[in-house]
Amino acid sequence: MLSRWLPFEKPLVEIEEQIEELKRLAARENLDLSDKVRRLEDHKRAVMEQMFAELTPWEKVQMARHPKRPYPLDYIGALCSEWLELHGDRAYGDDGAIVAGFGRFSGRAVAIVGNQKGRDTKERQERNFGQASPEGLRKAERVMELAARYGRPIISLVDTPGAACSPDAEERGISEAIAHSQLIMSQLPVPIIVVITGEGCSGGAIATALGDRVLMLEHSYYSVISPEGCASILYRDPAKAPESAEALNITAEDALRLHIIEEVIPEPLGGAHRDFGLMCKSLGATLERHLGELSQIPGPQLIEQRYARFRRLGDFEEQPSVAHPELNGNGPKEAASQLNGL
Amino acid sequence: MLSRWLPFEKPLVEIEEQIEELKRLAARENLDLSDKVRRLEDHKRAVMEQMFAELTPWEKVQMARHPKRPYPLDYIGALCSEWLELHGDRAYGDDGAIVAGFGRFSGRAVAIVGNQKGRDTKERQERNFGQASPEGLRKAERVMELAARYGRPIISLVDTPGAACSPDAEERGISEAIAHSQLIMSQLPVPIIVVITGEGCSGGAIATALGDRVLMLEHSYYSVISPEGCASILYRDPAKAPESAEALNITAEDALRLHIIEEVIPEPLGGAHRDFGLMCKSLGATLERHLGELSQIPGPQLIEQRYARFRRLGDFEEQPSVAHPELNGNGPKEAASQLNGL
Amino acid sequence: MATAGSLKDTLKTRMGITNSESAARLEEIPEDLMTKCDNCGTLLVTKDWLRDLKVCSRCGYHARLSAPERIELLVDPDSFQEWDTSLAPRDPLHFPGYQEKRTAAQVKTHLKDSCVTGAATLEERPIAIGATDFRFMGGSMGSVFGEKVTRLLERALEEKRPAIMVISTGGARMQEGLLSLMQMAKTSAAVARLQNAGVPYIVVLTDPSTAGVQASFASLGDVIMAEPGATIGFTGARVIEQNLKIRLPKDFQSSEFQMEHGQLDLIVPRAKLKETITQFLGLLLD
Amino acid sequence: MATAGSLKDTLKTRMGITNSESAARLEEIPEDLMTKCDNCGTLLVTKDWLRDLKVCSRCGYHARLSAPERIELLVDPDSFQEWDTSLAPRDPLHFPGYQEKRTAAQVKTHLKDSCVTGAATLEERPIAIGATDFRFMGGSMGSVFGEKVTRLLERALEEKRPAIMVISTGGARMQEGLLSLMQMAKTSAAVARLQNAGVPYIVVLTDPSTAGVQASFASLGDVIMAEPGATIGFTGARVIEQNLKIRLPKDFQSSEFQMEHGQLDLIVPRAKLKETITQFLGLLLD
Ligand SMILES: [Zn+2]
Ligand SMILES: [Zn+2]
Repeated sequence: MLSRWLPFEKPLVEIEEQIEELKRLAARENLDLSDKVRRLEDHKRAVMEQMFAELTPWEKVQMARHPKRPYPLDYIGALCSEWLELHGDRAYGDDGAIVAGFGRFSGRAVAIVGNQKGRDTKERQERNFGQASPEGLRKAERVMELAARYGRPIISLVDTPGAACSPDAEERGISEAIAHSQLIMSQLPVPIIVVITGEGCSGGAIATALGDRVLMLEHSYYSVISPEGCASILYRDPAKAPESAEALNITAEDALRLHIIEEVIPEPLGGAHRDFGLMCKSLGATLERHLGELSQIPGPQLIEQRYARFRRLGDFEEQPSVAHPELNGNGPKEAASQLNGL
Repeated sequence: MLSRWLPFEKPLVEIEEQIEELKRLAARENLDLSDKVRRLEDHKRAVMEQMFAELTPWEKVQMARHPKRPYPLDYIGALCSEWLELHGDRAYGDDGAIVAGFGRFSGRAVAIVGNQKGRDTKERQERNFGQASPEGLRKAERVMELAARYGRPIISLVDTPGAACSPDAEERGISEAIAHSQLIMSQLPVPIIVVITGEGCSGGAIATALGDRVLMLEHSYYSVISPEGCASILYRDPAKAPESAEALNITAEDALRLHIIEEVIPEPLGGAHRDFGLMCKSLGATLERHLGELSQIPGPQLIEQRYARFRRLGDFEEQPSVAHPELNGNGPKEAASQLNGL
Repeated sequence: MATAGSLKDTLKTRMGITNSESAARLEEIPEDLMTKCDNCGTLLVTKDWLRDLKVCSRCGYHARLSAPERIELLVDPDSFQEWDTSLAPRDPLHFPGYQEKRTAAQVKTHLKDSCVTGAATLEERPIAIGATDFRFMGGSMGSVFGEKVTRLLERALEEKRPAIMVISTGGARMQEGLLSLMQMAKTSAAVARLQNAGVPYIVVLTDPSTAGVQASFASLGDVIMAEPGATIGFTGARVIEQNLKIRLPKDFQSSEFQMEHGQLDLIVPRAKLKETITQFLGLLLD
Repeated sequence: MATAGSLKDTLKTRMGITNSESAARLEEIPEDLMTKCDNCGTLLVTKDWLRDLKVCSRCGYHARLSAPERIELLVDPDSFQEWDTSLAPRDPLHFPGYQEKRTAAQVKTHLKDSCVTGAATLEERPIAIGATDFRFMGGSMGSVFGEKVTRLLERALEEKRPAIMVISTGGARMQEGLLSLMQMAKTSAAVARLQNAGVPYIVVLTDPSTAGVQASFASLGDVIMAEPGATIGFTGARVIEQNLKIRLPKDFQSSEFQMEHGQLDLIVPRAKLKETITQFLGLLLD
């Protein structure tokens, strides 16, 4: 049961246990308790509605990390009538943390890339918990460039706790791979729709999140750093992750308010994993709408708009111009000559 | 002395020893033997002229592999007033077997890539005997693409016994790296001049030999396979390399006759290493002439001409057209259905 | 299901002389002839083995196919029209024994050289397809091979036909020396033009795919598929072992090894090749 | 050679407060003050150490420089004209403690934020140059930093000025949350446009160059140079050690390590940086 329920869902566990108890009783004693059951279920629903409408940022993080949360291959399997996964970076290896390929989504051929976590311990290790290695990002880049060559739109499903954290990843240039993926995505003349489906954490997330539209599922999060990492730095205590999650503004609503994303995609009551069919319907309809809009726009214009989209992100003020006193030759001449001309 | 003289140079060794003996004698006995010395030196020159004009293909191979033969960095050092070597493939490593960078050659900034062998045992190993690994070719590709972006001509100096032969090279896609380098070189809108300066062997050579002009030094060789490799296959005896060298048509004259190269660059009497200054003068003048010609041609036209240059290579006949009897639906229908439709 | 007569015909005419059985002996073989798997040694009923496209039902070993078999396996029935049938090899270097070897290969295979190319349809989509025949001097690439591949890629570009190359080769043809080496550059440059024009180019690697061919157009597909268990690489394992005085693992350079090392998009069993290529083309173009 | 007075001025005003010496104390320090190398502990005559550009003459350790020092080190004297001096940070998330930390950094550095950009000449060639200041909140990249780099790259494109970025940073600025993360995308996209236009972009990595900055525009230079012994990477070594319960070698993520792993073009000692950049620009453009 541990894996099915998150800590804050405890009230639901209790109600659900009562419902189960009533059902067992009804069966054993051959009683008609359906009215009571129905009332308890209504109650449960009411509790859930309130609970999931008011999740704290840290609870959202737990939802995004829920072990039953649908992963990209789940969505691909449900939303695509065809799917052909491609492998390898043609240079070093095939990274299980990244899936990439072509699929047919509501009649339209698209390329899809995504971070894939594993369901069980073995798969989790094989897929490195959805943390992309350089070769995974280079595979994604290759498939996206192929998509661009054939005018296929790209859907990028982001669900990662970050890029691979290991000596190997450093040795093979994880920085370069993250940077280069962004460079490439900024120039592809086809529509790119990004959906943060679970965790959208740090450089590993932005690596494949440079799209024309960036959307978030209701209970996903998107952050420059993991709440635990932030807490370690800020409070020197990873246990202060809940406070950090609050401070970092990582929920879909935060991202929408900050103009980081275009839209929040609602999840079924209690989260995407509680009604996968409904989640797919909602996600599918949203993707279709955006694909429809974007496919009207010529490639070069898409690139310009995409640039402008990210170009305007940032919050700063422009004060009256005052140059730095040490620069512009305002400082003492002798001092300037100290470093120059040597 | 072993490293200074090749087996076929034995007659020269004898004459040189006589000269040395005479000089020693003259010094010891205070005699004037300069006339005799001069005559011996004339004789030596005559012997050399005949010897090096009539080298067998196998002797050419030995010349190309001469331990004192100048390597790309030697030519770069002598021919360039500036040189900035760049490193790394930005993904895996820095391959010492390939040098790549920008230099200034007779006032003109150019990119230069080359296979670099080592002089001593340690350097030979570090540079893997001039056998490129995938990361070396990817480094060269990166530098050539940079050159193209800034309109710099490219000089490729080829001197390799072949691409890296190891499990590592296979694992990181040496095939892909060789293929991709050719693909890229065929599309660069800047002049590319290739010079086979020593060994031009197999896929490791063609990887960086797709140029607008391909030139060979007089005593270099260019071959689809090493003479030893050919002998192993053909005669099941690597010792039959001399016969294979003959059969493979690997000398500069052969390549010229087969229209594989544009020009043979003469070497100083006895080989490039005997008068490096003269060799550089001759190589420099040749490069300058070709650079001058090619720099008149616009980039897109260069690409077309380069394509056409390689497009016409090959020797075959076009006989009256007869289709294969088993194909074009001429074969028995049932047979065809055997494999199809299953 | 084919008749007895057609099966023998298939063996004799179309399958070539694999498994070291001579055409003459085939005449006398009864209908239920057994075929021994070259890999696991299992005796298979030939009829079943052929129906399984020469894949061992026991161990999955994919026996080599001839170029004509390859093409018929992948295209719509009767749709193939061969291109450049007039091209024939020469002996530009007067290389010892070349003519004899080649003539023997020509007699054995009914092919002029090791590569067959042409137009066909695949689920009604016009395509350009080429295949190499390992029986013909190890499927090696000389001037004719290189010219045919280049013409195929050029014509594919011109007619906007997706190009498919099925590879089985030991590499460049030594006997044509530098002219063979030049085919690597020529074909790679032709791939570049095709890709710039946005015409799909699919490579299917089968056993073996090595050396000069693998280091040129065969490594440059938009998508690279391989049959299971094929040997794929640049330098042969035995040469590496001899040079470095090492022992290599049995799966070195196998399809599965290359997949793990990022060099392949897909490993596709023979029976699924046609379907997979069709699907991929649909996803790129429709 | 500078006078005694100018040396003190240099220490006080231009060098910032490195080596944990306060400005006040500097006033009383005699001319022959010794400076202790942070790496090998050798006591160096400050005058010599400054002449050596804060490089230890014993062990070669390159002490960190401020952004103004960086710029003055690399451009023609008096040629620098700062750009976008009006840009100042906000606190969009009302992040705990952000304003206080930033104000302290502003007081300490006389900078509004961690990145200084502007126009200058380098051996008389007009360039655009930016440098980051590790003293300012670890040289972290928030909205102002990202905006300044983007404007620099855009203006470099417009005016066809080669762009030079000198990096010293711990990565994205946590306190601006997602807005900081977005600067990675914004700056990387700006590099793409500059490169498409064929305007050179040179990156100089100094100690440290890590995380979000390293994983965006700092890894995308036409050429990437690093000072010797700098720490360069994505995830900090301590974080990797904690996560994987391993010990990493001392040179992990050093310039020399990154060079070996193909991530750098050149390692250039501080005294040679100006010359090397000048040479590279000449080779690309003249
Ligand atoms: Zn078997
Ligand atoms: Zn020191």
